[in-house]
Amino acid sequence: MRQIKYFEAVNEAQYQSLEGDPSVLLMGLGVPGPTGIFGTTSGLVDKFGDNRVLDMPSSEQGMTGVALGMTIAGYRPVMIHMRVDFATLAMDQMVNQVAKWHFMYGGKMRAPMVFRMIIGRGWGQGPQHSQSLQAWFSHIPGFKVIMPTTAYDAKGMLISAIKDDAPVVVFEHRWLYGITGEVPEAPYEVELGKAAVMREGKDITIAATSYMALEALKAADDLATLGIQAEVIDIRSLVPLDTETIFRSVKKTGALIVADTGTTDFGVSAEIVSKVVERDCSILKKSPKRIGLPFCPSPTSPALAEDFFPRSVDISYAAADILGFERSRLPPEAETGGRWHDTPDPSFTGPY
Amino acid sequence: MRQIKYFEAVNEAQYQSLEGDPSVLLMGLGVPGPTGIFGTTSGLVDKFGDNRVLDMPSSEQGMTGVALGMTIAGYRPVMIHMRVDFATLAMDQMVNQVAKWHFMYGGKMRAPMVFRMIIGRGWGQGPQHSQSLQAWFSHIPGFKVIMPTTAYDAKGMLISAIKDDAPVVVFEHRWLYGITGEVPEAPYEVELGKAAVMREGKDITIAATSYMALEALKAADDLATLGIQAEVIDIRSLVPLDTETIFRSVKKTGALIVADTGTTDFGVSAEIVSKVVERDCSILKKSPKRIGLPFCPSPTSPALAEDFFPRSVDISYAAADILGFERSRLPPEAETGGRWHDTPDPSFTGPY
Amino acid sequence: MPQIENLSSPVTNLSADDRLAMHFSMLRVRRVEEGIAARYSEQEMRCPTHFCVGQEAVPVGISAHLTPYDYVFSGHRSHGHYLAKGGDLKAKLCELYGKEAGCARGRGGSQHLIDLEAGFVASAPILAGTLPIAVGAVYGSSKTNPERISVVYFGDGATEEGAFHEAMNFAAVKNLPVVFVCENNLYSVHSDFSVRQPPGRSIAKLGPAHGIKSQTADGNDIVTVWNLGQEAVLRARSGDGPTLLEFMTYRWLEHCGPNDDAALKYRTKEEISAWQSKCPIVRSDVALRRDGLLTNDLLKDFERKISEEIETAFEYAKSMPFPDPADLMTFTLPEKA
Amino acid sequence: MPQIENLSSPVTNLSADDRLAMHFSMLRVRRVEEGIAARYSEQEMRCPTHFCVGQEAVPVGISAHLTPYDYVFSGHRSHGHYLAKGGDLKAKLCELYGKEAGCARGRGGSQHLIDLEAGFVASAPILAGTLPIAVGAVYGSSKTNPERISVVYFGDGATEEGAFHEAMNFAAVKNLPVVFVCENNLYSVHSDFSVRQPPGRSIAKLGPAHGIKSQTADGNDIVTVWNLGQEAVLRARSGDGPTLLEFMTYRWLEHCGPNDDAALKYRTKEEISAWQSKCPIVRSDVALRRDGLLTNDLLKDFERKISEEIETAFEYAKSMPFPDPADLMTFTLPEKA
Ligand SMILES: Cc1ncc(C[n+]2csc(CCOP(=O)(O)OP(=O)(O)O)c2C)c(N)n1
Ligand SMILES: Cc1ncc(C[n+]2csc(CCOP(=O)(O)OP(=O)(O)O)c2C)c(N)n1
Ligand SMILES: [Mg+2]
Ligand SMILES: [Mg+2]
Repeated sequence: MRQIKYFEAVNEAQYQSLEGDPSVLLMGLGVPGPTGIFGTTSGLVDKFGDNRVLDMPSSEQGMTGVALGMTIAGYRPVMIHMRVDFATLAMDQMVNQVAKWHFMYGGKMRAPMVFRMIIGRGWGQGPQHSQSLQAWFSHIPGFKVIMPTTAYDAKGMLISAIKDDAPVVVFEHRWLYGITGEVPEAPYEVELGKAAVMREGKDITIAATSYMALEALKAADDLATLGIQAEVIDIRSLVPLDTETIFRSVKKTGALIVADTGTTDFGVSAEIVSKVVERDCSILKKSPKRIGLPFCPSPTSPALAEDFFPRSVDISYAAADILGFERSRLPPEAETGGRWHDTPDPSFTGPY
Repeated sequence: MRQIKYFEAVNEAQYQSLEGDPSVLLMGLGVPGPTGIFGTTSGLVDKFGDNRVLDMPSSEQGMTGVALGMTIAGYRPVMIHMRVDFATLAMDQMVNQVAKWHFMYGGKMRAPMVFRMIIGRGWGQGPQHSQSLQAWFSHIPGFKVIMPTTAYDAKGMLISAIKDDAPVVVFEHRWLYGITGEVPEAPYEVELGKAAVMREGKDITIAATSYMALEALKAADDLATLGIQAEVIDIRSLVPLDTETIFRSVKKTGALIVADTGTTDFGVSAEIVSKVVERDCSILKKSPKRIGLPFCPSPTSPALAEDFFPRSVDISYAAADILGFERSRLPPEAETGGRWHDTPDPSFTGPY
Repeated sequence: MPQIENLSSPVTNLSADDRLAMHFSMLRVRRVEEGIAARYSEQEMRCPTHFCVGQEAVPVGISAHLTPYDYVFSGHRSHGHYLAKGGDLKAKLCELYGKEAGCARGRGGSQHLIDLEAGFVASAPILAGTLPIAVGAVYGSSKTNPERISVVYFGDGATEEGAFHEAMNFAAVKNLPVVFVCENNLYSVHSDFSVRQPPGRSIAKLGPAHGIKSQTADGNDIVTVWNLGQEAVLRARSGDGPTLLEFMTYRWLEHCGPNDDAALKYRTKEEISAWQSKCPIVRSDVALRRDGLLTNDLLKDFERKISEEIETAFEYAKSMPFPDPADLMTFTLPEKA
Repeated sequence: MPQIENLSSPVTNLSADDRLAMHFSMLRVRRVEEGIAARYSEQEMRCPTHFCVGQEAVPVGISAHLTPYDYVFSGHRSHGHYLAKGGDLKAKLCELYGKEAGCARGRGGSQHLIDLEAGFVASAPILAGTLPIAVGAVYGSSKTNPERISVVYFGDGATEEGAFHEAMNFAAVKNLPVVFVCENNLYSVHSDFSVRQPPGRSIAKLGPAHGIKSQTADGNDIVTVWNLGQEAVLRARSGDGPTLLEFMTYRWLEHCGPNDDAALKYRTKEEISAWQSKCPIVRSDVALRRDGLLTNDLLKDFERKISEEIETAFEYAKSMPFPDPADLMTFTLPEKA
């Protein structure tokens, strides 16, 4: 099948959505601009015009309200934030209005909106430009929250999100944009709310979000060299959360690692651990572990960022600790070519 | 010892802080006004003047920045939001600036601020006026987050918070304001970061936040009629979280219920469950349960709010389910005098 | 009996019928508020309720220029805006009683009134929250329906929120048919204007900064409101962009709830009674009688009609069923349309 | 060689020494930026960096009126503001290199410069984020130190954030000694003014709405900047309240990073070179020579001093150690003071 990059898949999803439904439009700072939100919106303004692919003032709060207002006139806006950190300015509109819009008017209103939130890591983005706030939105009833990992899902889930009448918050990790996957040319939908088993295994379950799912696959490779078969689950959707798939896996393996791009404490992996143990804590033969950002703001210096953003080794070390073998038995971490791990792992080329 | 109400304890903490330290000031919409934020600021403007007890424009975002700016000039502002929902407008300043202020300038700056966030329930506050967003702040490194339950802690923890050089977010439940406790007259501090065992027991641990701790005590009473000894832990502080106290209790009881005032999903109880099982999941003899708000916005109609806000019966039912006895064996819920449970439980008078 | 300080401004192209209809509408808004107030202590309307007694002229004078097709948005103090735009009374009262037949099926209460058929699109209590929504709605609709306009009501306090400026800026960028209507009643809850806005501030000064035509005027004079409303609505309909109108008015009752609040002393008794003497309904009454349009009989007729409607509506609302508790989660996420 | 379109405006009470000092300061800011740009591709300064080449006159002309005691705040494009206020060059370069000796101990990078001794209090990239902070700082300090003022720099894009208005409103309510300095370089990243702000908008129109004295002027003419800066700073120091200054200027390089970006085509080559022909440093150079104040020798002397300082600073920064990874969590919560 055709292989394209994640950013191209996102672009195509929007292209086809704009083409297929005149009520769809994109908006955000720089959306029609020359760098096209990391290429994800490049060319769209030329095809669909600046009435449907629109730039906006840097008024995140107000423009979220404007986008919500447009739904009243029948539009389905996709609002794009270059960094989720900027969406903190729009929290009132998102949380008090958008998320509750359908409920608080007794079902008479709908907010068919999509928020594309870009998250990332590395290269000195620093404290105000590299948060990963999926836990916030997942905590607010009224949103769907998704984190596509593969190019295939990036396209299919975004098309589904745009068609969905609920407001859907999509988290896209910048480091996924350059990664390839098999993506059909025709439009297609991927159902929201289902996790995907990326790799089967019987010894330990690694459930992960977004870029961390690729780190998990790499960890699974490393574990396989020791004969350990890790099952890797791409969580894909936080709300609705596919507890069933994760639970079934843990029931089989008896061991669980949850890896997320955000801060661990009070983060999404806590919910996943809780959902599992609440249902039946006896299926866990070993204590579970969570991998995520440590409890400090994101440092800029590469020397500090190095230990701040977890990598596959952190996952395989956690597996070693859970399964009770020496970390030193794991293969050594590959050279990156550079001194730091603050650019995308060059071995993650895809296709995934 | 002297007994006063929770709101009086909050008032006294601020009075004594204003008196003891000229750099302390209070600000917020209506803070010096005639109703004094449910009485918690009444009279303070008369004593300390409107330069230290100040009203402000309804510019939550900007005024949070103003308050942060005042710390540069040596002040220790206490910002008060009548409802945490209004703080959503200030998320950028709180999360991007205040929480990271110390870290992102390499320790050169400090943000000794307190945010008093009022939460509540009942009486038709509805979707935009009854959220309980402690999970959000707890997820952001840089804040301390506390939820005092008793009048004693309301005073002592607020005094500690005001003296703390970290930004501290205090959640106060409106339904606690009228409840009495023993409160010394002299100023005193209660260390932040410690849970409190409110009632000892050996059969099940109920860890709860804020008003839910009182519901837990009532549930413990009901369970006691069946000879079940519940240990009730008032969590008090979410960041830092006193995992030790909770873990020790669960190790003893083997059973855990976490009850919180907020939405359960992706909420603070998930973190507490996870901290316990991550440390040693084998101590749980039964699957734990979480009690909190169901995953929908807060409805206004009393007929819907009735089942939305959990009460002690929900906790004791959960205990019945965990411990494996019939719910029907529990004593029936007491009459409230009214049709609905949307006003404070009249049996919760204190002293606690 | 309070003194009438100001009579109505000169009547221009306003017909006698329209003047009477507006009088009726103001009276109806007032009587509904009084009806709610009278029953509020029964504690069956269990939600925070912001009364608009004293402020009836603004919504009535503005709504006179609107069709059900036009969009109206409001905030927490929305009762008058809703009724004047033609919002259904029974559905509103059911909403206050938390009933399934409420305009928001009981989910929203007093602060979330809605009547899509009347073009009363949404109200919500977060200050300035509906301003950008009103702008966005008409930005969307103006692409295909240039004749539709959007009106959004808000208080003086709401203008302190940055979102107010963000909404005005975007309305100006796109030159949208929006009328921003500020009811400046001098207070935000109990806080005086002076602790919130700079000396000499008129809200109407904030519009021109964004290139928006703006005016401040007596909001207790129905004819003044009607005149300015006409101009602003015409400007919007003819594609000449947004307007900001500031109407000076006064809230008679407490910020939230049905009672007098003179005891709180954040405003003087003198101030309250001075403003009560500028009652928009009394002033309209006097002017209509002066012009020979209103008689005691006609007024009695108005009152009777209104009171019958209100009684019936309350009986209806009280009799209707509550939402089914089993439906608690129902509208969290929408079903497929 | 670009044409010089505008010469400097008439020199008022500005001394020859001050003019030369400002020329030196602009040159220094420019050369430091060039020094960073020249080394940026080594990929050792691993953080997003917003260059201010072309915009040097504003910070230099404003800082001339400030003492280290005054507060200065900035946003993402802060390099010039930092250096002109007296921020330490070595500490800045260490910060860009992520070193422990950085002004923010490497935690912040280019977007979080700070030098408390110089009174450069804080910079941070969230648009308009530091505006209310600047207001609050001087609100606090003015209670005891009425002579201290606060200056905050921001771009045209930042004025679209509601927080800009919230900050201005409060500064006006309290009549605070704040100078709001907008560097209007016509773009927000690659977005043209017209998609963001209404036609005919001058940022300087936004101040008077809040009762704030405002002016717009040529931001590439150091003397103009100095003159307006003097007036605004004097107003602040004498208790006459805030000022909003809008300076028209232009960013020569790409939004973020050290390169030319004509290839992106969001602005024309003609526009870029027209603005380059208004280079603030060349204009100052011409005017100083015209007035017999600058000679080739003196300039050579300036350049030599600057280049020595820069070379030493880069060597220093490169040689200094990184933060200890064990200190990752250190500043999350403060130790007891
Ligand atoms: C963002 C936000 N902050 C605070 C409140 C609390 N609040 C409710 S009504 C109100 C007063 C608003 O005053 P104004 O806008 O003048 O309207 P009025 O009540 O006078 O009609 C306030 C502060 C709120 N609803 N939303
Ligand atoms: C709240 C917020 N939204 C978006 C951004 C992304 N951003 C960084 S710089 C910038 C351009 C700002 O333009 P302007 O204020 O004119 O400053 P300039 O870069 O032109 O100096 C934008 C949009 C941000 N930093 N903060
Ligand atoms: Mg008001
Ligand atoms: Mg700019």
